[in-house]
Amino acid sequence: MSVITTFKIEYVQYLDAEGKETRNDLPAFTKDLDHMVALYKSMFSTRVFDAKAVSLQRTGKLGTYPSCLGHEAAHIGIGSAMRAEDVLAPSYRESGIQLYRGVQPREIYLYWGGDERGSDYQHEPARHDFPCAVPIATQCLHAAGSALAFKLRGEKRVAVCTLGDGGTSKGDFYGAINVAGAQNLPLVAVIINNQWAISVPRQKQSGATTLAQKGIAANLYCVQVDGNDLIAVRKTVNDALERARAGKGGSVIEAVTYRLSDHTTVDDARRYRDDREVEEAWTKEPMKRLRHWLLGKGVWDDAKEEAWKNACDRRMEDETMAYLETKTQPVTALFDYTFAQLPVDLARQREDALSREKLHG
Amino acid sequence: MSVITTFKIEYVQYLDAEGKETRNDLPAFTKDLDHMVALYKSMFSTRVFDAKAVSLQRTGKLGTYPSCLGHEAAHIGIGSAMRAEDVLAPSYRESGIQLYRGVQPREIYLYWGGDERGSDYQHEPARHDFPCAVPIATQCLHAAGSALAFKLRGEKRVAVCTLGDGGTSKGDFYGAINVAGAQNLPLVAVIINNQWAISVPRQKQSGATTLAQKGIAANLYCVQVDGNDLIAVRKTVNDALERARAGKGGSVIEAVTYRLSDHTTVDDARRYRDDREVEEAWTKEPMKRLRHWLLGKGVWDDAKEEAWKNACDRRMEDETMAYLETKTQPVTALFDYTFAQLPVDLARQREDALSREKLHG
Amino acid sequence: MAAITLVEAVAQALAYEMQHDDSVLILGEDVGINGGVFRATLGLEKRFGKQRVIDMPLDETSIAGITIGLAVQGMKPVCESQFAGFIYPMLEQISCHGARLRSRTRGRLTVPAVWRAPWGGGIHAPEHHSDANEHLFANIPGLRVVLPSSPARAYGLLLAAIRDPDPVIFFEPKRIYRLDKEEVPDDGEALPLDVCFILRDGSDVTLVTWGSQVKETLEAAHALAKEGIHAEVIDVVTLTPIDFDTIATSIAKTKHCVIVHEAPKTAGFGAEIAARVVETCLYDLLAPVERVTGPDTHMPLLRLETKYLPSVERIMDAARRTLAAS
Amino acid sequence: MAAITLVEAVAQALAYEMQHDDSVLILGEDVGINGGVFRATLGLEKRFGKQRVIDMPLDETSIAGITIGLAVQGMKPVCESQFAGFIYPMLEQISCHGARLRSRTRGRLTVPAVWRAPWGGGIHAPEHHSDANEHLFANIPGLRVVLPSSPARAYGLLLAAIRDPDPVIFFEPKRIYRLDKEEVPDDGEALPLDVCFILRDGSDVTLVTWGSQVKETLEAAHALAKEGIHAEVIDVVTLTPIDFDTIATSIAKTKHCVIVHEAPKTAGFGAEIAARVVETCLYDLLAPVERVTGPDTHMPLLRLETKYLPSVERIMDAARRTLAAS
Ligand SMILES: Cc1ncc(C[n+]2csc(CCOP(=O)(O)OP(=O)(O)O)c2C)c(N)n1
Ligand SMILES: Cc1ncc(C[n+]2csc(CCOP(=O)(O)OP(=O)(O)O)c2C)c(N)n1
Ligand SMILES: [Mg+2]
Ligand SMILES: [Mg+2]
Repeated sequence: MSVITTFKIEYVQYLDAEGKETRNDLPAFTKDLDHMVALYKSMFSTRVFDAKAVSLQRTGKLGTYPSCLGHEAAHIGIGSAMRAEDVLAPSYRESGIQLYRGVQPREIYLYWGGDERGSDYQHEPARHDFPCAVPIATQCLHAAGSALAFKLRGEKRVAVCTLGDGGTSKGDFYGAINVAGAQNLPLVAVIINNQWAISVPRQKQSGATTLAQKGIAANLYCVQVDGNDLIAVRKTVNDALERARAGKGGSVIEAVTYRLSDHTTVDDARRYRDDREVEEAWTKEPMKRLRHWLLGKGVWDDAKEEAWKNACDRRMEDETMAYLETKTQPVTALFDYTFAQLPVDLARQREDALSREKLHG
Repeated sequence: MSVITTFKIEYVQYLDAEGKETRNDLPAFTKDLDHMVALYKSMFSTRVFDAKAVSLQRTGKLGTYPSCLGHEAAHIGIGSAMRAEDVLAPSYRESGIQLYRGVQPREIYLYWGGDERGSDYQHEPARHDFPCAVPIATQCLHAAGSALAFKLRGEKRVAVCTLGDGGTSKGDFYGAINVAGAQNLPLVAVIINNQWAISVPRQKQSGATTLAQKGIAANLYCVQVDGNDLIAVRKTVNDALERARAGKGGSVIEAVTYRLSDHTTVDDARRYRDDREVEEAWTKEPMKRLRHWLLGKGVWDDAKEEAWKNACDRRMEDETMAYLETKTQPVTALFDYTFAQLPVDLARQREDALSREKLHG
Repeated sequence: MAAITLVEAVAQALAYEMQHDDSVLILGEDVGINGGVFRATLGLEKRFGKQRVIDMPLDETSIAGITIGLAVQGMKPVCESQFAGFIYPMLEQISCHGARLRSRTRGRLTVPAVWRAPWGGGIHAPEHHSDANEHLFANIPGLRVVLPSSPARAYGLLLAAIRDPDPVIFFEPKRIYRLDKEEVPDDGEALPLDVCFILRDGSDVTLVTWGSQVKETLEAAHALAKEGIHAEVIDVVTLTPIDFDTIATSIAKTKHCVIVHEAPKTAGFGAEIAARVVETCLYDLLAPVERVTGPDTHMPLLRLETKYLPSVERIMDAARRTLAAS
Repeated sequence: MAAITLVEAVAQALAYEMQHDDSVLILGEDVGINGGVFRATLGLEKRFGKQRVIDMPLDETSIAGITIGLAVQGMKPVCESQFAGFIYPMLEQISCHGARLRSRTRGRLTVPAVWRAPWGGGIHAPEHHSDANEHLFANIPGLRVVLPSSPARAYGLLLAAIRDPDPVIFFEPKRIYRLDKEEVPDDGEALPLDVCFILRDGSDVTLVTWGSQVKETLEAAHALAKEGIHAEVIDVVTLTPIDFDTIATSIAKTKHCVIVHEAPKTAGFGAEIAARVVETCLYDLLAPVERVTGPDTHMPLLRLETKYLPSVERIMDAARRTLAAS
């Protein structure tokens, strides 16, 4: 019996749950404390955005909404590591990354409020990103296809997809990393392992010790990272992006975090998971540790937090107003984006719908 | 950075290309030389069966046929390691395993000759096996589902699927091993890596150094084995079966071999692969090394080989006759196996077909 | 006996059959402790154990293929696709093996499995959750496609589907999951597959429908009656193999036919009904057949959802139009 | 100019478009050095390089999803499914994203992709290789389904499909891949999508068909002419969006209609044609519409294959029957 190949999975963390540095080689970007504050603010505004969405749903002003509470470090870590020219193919829960890339809160509200225009992102770089994908893991292949396009055209761009722990079970994820490995594509797949896929816990999804090791099947660069540690996520994704940009191929990053919320606003997680688990998870949540770290550095304080909170609240109020004032599309919108040009038969169906609308309203 | 988990892939070989033992711890079953001769004979008859199929196709008496030339050690290694009560879910190229488990040559000829009755295997244990699967890797999930049934019922049976190197790219394979890992199922997936998927070479399928390591994604027991070495395949599959039977979970075994033939009888491999590669592969083919080893043990000789060859030829002639004499099914056979009971509408279609048949023949 | 909803009737049928047949088991996403996102498997894990109600990893391809493996080994798996909009990855396994293994092996191996899926729109669900794609399965030989529209039919037909030795796609119209209640005795009595159900007798026009549109169609029939138009309402229920005789008999009487369904019009299953009408009932017909369906567009997000779905108004208009045309 | 076969016309169209549009690329299984198992991409890797003719790992789900990613990034991918019988794993990606991204993003992202697949039976291929499943795609909004039946139409329509800004499923009837040759100038002239082609004028009966059955239908029309029955033959070609006006005009003239296709009858695309006939042309019709199709069973292995496929005899019988009925 001879060993022909070996693998290892590493775990990356810089800040512990209390914001204490767990190693002394913090990445260079952490020296820029203004930037670190800006990142914290982005995490914060993501949380405010998210809470607003939940409350809109509770008051009947939004459809079902999947909260990203607890994902803030993963989101801003990914968002801030990416360059504008990169492309993002997110799943439905990754609003924070989208916001960081220029999707407007009103757009996300509009989408979950039931209007397709919410996916017609108006601002770059989000404008060239994929809309969030609901069919699990399908977005991974859109990222792989994008990565292939970049490689073929010699563009120094990277495609990033995010998916859940549940998503790692689906063939699309495996297919995407397999092609990325076979064709050396600039693809970075970030698994946001929040321990739950609706009611199914992480260990029922896979016997694998880590989800990062799934990338071994494709010979990608595989790392597990503390997904509640912004610095660790940002650094690891950054490394993966640089590898990809340099032509060194794709990565699978597992960001270990926790879904602090119900699955969506129509879910009640107490049906299937222990309150104590959630309490325990709150002690490790991502905002606190970064706040402590920034407090320690003397660049953040309660007054600043209060001011920023107010600013975020005001922003979300404005965004909410803008969303609520958006008139529903006319019935013709059912038809008008099906093809570039309306085929004859569909044009007749559109006419019918229009005249019924005039008749019955 | 801390390492949280490590993996290794081992390679198993006992006989080199010339039949020389490469290690001194040959498994116990090799002591039974009668048995070893029997296994060699099975490999031999598989090859005769296969050559006959190809020649039947060449003379217009069979449809497209995928030769298993070169797979004999893998086939008989797997077939002889399995117990009767285990279940096999093979791909289309694994006739040798099927023959070992009691499928009759006439049945396989009938199947490739275009008659569904060829999959209605008459003899146990094959009678409870799956028919060969043409849609790539789909059979892996049938094996996983069977393994789940065995586990739920507390039966000490193992489900074995075989697939090609190409098949390892398909989501069905990944899904099967993932579920097997998550649920600790008695599943043994044997990848028969013959280096080619039609015209696509192994390295275009995956960036993985070994295909065995794909099992790491599911935390299965993973081994690469010399697929031309009967002893190695038999031993490795045996170990995997015992693990599974003992409730220790599933395995991924990569048997490294070579497709010595064209992909099928309608393919011409010279279009896309180098003759030298094939010549080189012939030097490592599985029959020779086992014959040399048996010759060395003094239990085989040219006369025995000649006699066995003649016996095989006669058998295949008989089987061919039986196949060729099998009358085509009546037109009603189109309908009669669609449902357990013919629904009214379909019964009318059947009547129509029957009356047309009487009219026009 | 308390009246129960359609989704409760599904749960009741599952429980009955699991109680009476050890080989029945449930697998899917979130079917265990969570009881399914619609609670169709509520309480079953607790009652029958994790061995018989199995939460699967999130991969529809796997779930479909494993269902086939289980069925071949003599189990009677009831597999849930969480929404019909997520059933697509199951198609290769269902079409190539589930519906074909009996034929492929000349009856040696069979697949007594049921694939359940909450189906259709109308509950303001997120994107991709509202597909009505029964047509996808209706052209696959060897498969039954069943779509009940009342608690009693859901109960009786799910029992029939599980007991049937062949594979069944069992779509559940989730818009009416909790709409109406009726008393459904838990007596294990199956209802017949492969037959249409006449829900209302009438002499003037035959309204043919299935799934959640049964509701609007019955309402339309009721309202039409006030105008003196007597509509016969047929719930097709088992789309394939189809019982066209019942429809033909009705049309022989009414001479007029309107077909109602939620899926897009072109190549929806309504086309098959209309085709059979023109093949079989042409001389009975006094006016063109009408189809009231979703348009040939994607189900929109929730703000426009009701504009997409066939309405009582549209059904009534179509009925009046076909009567006026004769 | 030498006459070429249908499969050569496919290769010619691919080469033309790759030559004239840098964003066109090909991906699939064995499309590279092997030129595809039917040689539809023969010589293209050599001519345009491995960057534009890409052999993919063997996973249809991946290939379909990557095609979408490429298309969104501004490429014009032509994706091959090696056989229509292996296209099922592509369905989720095609239905949920390929056909929907334009609508999902209100036109921000589009998918100018073509999915090609050798389609149908009749070449004595192994199990699962002969599916005729065009109906699967015909009920999906936002998608074109095209099925050419001659070298010239294959060439012109494939060019049109690649240039079209929306996704197209392009099925190629492999039974007639090499059957007839015709001269097809390599002039880059596309043919129009979304229109039926009238292949033969006639006054007595309208024969509507597509794909390989065009051959038998034309032969039947020819033979019927000898009996004094003048059949009009319409090749639908683009199944969706359908050009029904051409069919309606013909039926207005002939008063009789026979629909011919290879797929199983129930919920096959012929149902849609028949449905439109009874919706639109009822008063023109003098006799029931007939469908000549495969039965509602699986395509058998090769020994019974010809018993499955619609024959010239059956088409003629149906035409005679519909005329006798009026
Ligand atoms: C193909 C598919 N199947 C099922 C669903 C229903 N569903 C929505 S979210 C979800 C769980 C996803 O879990 P995970 O991937 O861990 O992501 P998370 O929700 O935790 O972010 C399921 C099963 C879906 N959206 N798509
Ligand atoms: C789903 C599916 N896609 C495509 C094919 C066509 N096809 C048949 S064999 C083959 C290559 C398989 O290669 P591999 O898995 O290595 O098995 P081998 O033929 O070498 O035994 C392909 C692409 C198929 N049968 N099924
Ligand atoms: Mg999760
Ligand atoms: Mg191979």
